[in-house]
Amino acid sequence: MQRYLLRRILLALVTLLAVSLIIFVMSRAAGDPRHVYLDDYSTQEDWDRLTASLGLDKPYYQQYGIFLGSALKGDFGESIKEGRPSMEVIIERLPATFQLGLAAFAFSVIVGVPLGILSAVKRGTFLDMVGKIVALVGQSAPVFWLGLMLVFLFAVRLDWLPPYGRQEISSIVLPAVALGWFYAAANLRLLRSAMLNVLDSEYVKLARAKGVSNNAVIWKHSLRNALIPVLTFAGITLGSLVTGSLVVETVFAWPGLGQLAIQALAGNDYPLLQAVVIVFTLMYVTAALLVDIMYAYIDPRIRYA
Amino acid sequence: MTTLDARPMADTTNEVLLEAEGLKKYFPVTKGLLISKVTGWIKAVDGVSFQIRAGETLGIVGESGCGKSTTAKMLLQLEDPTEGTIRYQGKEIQNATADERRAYRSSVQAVFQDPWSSLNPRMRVRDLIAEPMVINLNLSRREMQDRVSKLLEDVGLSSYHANLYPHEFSGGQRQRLAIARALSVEPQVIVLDEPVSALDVSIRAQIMNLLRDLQQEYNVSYLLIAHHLATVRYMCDWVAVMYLGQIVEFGPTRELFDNASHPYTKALMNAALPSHPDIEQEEMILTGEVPSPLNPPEGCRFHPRCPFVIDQCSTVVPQVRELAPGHLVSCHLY
Amino acid sequence: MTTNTTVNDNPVVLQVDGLKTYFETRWGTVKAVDGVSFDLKKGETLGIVGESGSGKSVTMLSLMRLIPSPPGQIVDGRILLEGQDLVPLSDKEMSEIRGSQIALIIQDPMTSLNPVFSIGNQVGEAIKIHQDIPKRTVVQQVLDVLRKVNIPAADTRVRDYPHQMSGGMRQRVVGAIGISCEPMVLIADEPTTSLDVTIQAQYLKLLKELQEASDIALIFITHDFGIVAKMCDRVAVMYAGKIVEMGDVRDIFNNPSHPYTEALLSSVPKLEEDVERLYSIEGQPPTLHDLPPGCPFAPRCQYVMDKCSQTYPPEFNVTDGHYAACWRLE
Amino acid sequence: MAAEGTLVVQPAPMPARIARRAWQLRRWPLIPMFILALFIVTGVFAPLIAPHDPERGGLRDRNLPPAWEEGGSSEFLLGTDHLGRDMLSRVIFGARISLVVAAVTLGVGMGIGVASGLAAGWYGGWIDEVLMRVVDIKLAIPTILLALVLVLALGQSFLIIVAVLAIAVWPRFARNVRGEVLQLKTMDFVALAKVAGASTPRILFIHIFPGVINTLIVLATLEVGIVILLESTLSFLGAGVPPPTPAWGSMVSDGRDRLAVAWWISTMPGLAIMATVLSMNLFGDWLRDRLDPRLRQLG
Repeated sequence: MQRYLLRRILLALVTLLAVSLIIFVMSRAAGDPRHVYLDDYSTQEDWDRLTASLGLDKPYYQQYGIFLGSALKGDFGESIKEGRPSMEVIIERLPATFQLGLAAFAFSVIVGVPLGILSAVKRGTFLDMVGKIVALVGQSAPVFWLGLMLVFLFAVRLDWLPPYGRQEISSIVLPAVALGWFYAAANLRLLRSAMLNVLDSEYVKLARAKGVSNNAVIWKHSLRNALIPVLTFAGITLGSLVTGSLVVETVFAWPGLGQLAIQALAGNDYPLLQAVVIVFTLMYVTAALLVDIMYAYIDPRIRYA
Repeated sequence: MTTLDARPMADTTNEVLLEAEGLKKYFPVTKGLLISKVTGWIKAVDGVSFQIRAGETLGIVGESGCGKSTTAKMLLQLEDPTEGTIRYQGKEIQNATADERRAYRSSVQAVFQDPWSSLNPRMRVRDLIAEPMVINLNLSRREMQDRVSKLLEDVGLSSYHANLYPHEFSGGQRQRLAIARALSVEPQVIVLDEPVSALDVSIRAQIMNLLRDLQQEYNVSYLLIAHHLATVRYMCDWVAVMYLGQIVEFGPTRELFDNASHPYTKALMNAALPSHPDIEQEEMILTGEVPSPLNPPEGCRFHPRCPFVIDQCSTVVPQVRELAPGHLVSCHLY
Repeated sequence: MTTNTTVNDNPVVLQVDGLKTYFETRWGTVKAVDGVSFDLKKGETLGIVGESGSGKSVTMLSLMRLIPSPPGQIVDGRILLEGQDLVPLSDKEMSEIRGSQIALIIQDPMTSLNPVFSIGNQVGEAIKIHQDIPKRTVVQQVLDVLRKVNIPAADTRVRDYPHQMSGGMRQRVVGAIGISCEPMVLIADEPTTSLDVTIQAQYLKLLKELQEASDIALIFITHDFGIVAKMCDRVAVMYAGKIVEMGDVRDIFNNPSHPYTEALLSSVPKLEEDVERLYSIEGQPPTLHDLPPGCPFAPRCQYVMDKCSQTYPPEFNVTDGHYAACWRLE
Repeated sequence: MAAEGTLVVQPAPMPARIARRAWQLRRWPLIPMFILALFIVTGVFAPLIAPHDPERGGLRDRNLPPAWEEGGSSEFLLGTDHLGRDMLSRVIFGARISLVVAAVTLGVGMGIGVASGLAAGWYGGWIDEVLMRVVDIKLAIPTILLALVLVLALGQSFLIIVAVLAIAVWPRFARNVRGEVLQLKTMDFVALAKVAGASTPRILFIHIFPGVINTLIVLATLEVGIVILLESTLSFLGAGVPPPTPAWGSMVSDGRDRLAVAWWISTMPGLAIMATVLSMNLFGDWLRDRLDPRLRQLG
């Protein structure tokens, strides 16, 4: 167990390091950062000062070292547009993104998990059909379009919910559903097939032979086993939850990190963009690590490995 | 070398085809987070010597984990021995030339236990059977087809089966296909790794009889790996009993079954199921399970489970005794 | 070997009468079990022998009422456990009987235990369901039953998970689950096929001891006549969904009266003596959809007569309690 | 017997096999296949089919509703957008972009994925370790963000889009092929091929690769859907194939602020995306069940 976790943590660090390297290379490949700060009216003196302060006169590996060093301290330089440290801007935006992520996650679990189980248990019935439709729509409809359609229906036509922004509590409903639907669909499909496999297993047969009731077979013996592949999936696709938040926050003008990233991109605000990418990666890596720990909790074969 | 050397000194005049001497296979046990390091060795096979002679069948019996399948894999060059030599017609194969190696490849073939996994489901029977010939022999299409037809008939199928795919056959029929494939390059030795244990009872006799008939017809030698003693008795001329990577008893089949001497062999025989309810079996049930080959017991490896254990068993490796011509046993009791 | 004179006088605990279990598949109706009848006395061991597809495992699942439905269904027959018919019972009523009065030991020790629960949890489950006793007593009973199946250091191993145990140990745990509520009938479905010989011998001895200790009626499902010879009092031989021969073990071994039984017995190599040549049954076991009329063994039978391929033979008595379904006995 | 308890599957007699074939025919997913065919045909023959020029419109015809709505005209079946361009023609031409991007991306991504998956699975060791780490790292960076950054850094062009999307899809191919190879590697027929003296290339191409093809086909159909979704997301965010080429995603974006007045501008191209991806998924599911139900958890 300890070795398993240690290995996971090490791998997470390797991932972060690699991502930082990629960001560094890309930021250099994107063009001379001095052009971003200086305009045609700046003097040679300005150039030299900036060159020195950005460390551009040093060899690349040293530049990377400096970049990494300040990144570790949370220092990604000043946002060009906002004129203050990028980290500060990000921290302001974090709560909104967390809120949306959690709400979407909750939606995906509340819809996906029970429907997944029921579609497996009541295979071929009306419930299974409903599950199938939810899954197919979630997998096939583009998130941004789904968002717009929700707005059209519930904000424009019915006027039940606000179409965008983050003023009222009810503002979160539409973006959370738009973002969560895809994961609800994925959870549902995976859980359904995993449940079908488990229900077909020898140990479920033996449990029934012991006289375990149908409900206990489903909720106790099967679900825990069926969650293992679902968790594996969660581990490898958390990245796309972040991706989704980029799009959803744009559609709903939700003032979170995703929207910030798009703004940074549009405004060529490199220091800010770097910081956002690193924070996203950090979020992903942490979430994946949490999933790994959950994994060990659910599956004793890992806990005692 | 104190391990039992199962190479018959006795009365056979048949030519020695394949010989293993002091074969060992150790698998590393690794530990480490990102970069692994070796912390121990699993001694799967630990000093095994035997011979396979022309037209004869040698059986290796033992329970799972005794190293019998690893031994077979080394003969088939699927695993490299950690130590020891394999000689084919007197020549060491480890440092043979490419040509000699190729000759060895086509002289030693194999049939495995699971007829569902040993035939590539995406190849037609014709191509499956011909594959060893395509690789090793230089035959025309026509010759190849004729041989496939003959092989199919030899194993009790018909030439029209050549166009089908493996999934269209039952387990027994698939095992026949596997045998036909092994025979296609007219090998001298076929390694049979549990060839009937995955089959239905009524099919087993078919396959065993077929193997015996083909041995006559093709004058091929068999190395039979099995856990079922009665099968070994029916099929083999010589039998070696393995325990924890070593041969503990060896002899001509009849002699060995009638006068089983090593306590482990005796225990195996007593544990085997009787063929009639009136057969009284000695009550000799081993306690415990096979110890890990990672740290095999000192002295005689069987001593922790042996009902006849004496003091020296736990410290001294037993000497090998010849009880009858060709009947060798490695035990302190003799 | 058991002497069956004592068993003979025991009361019947299980009576199966004309059991038919069919499966609806896309190829048509598969008559996996097609009219099986037998009875079982207290303390008796009955062997049900057959090859894959003979219907022996489906018989076992039918007795437990564990047939996956759809596609399977018990279409006819009665299963009387101490006089109570199990076939019409509801799922809920049946789950009270399963595990407490009729229990099961299944084949593969590697897949038959739930990987995410501890051994103690899994053994205690049946006890908790069927007996209304305090938690402390459950723990005590779990330990008792684990000791009964000879698990060394039971008090520490209860906390282990299945993957931490060897195949032999797991199979003992499965056995412990089977006997945990002292059932009247225990069905063992090939419980030793995946075990090594020496471990198999340990396990068979254990089963025998457990049975004798509490007079359980045992049904042994197997493909191996060796197990029958070692363990059983009576034996039923199944072929293509039907019992083709049934009788006392010695009668069957000494005087096999159905050609299939005879062929099976003479196709097995013997450990005790040299066999010149094994009898080999040609052909394959039949597939169960569109079976031909008449005796399903006819195409492989060495004594086949015209009649065989037309009408299925009735049961002919050979001796008292020994019958076979073959026209040769007419 | 391993299959004890299940019914033995033996070669079915001829009539039964024919019956089975017929049974399978009846279960062909006709509607999804029709939609896919429509998608491909319109993509290829867009200029012949489209009733109007997709990039030109008249100011007089702005925001016309679809034909069945009040005020709609039969000239513009699906209505017109804010610049008076025919929605139907634009949707038809949009299929073209999606089709080309999906095909090229998939080709490239699959090629890289298969090659690396084969190498990782077969050779194992450090090749495997490195490859799987690269896959992990790729997963840690949000695809869309990576794509946006790349597009920004390297400029908006068809080639860049394809490259970015190929980067997004190859890991899944690599991972699945690797898994499959690991399993195939342990099969006895591979060992027997070695015993027969087969060379490594022979084993890889004759014994291993054909075993992976089913997985690849199924995975490809599922990935096409994902590529189309990604491409449309990029163009929705304004980083797709550069305008005025009509791409479905950017068309949805065009209608964003006009939902109240002209809902069809966003709805129609979105429906096209959904219908295409949905059909791909249904078709993929069907293929998987037909080729190998074992692959159910593919992803």
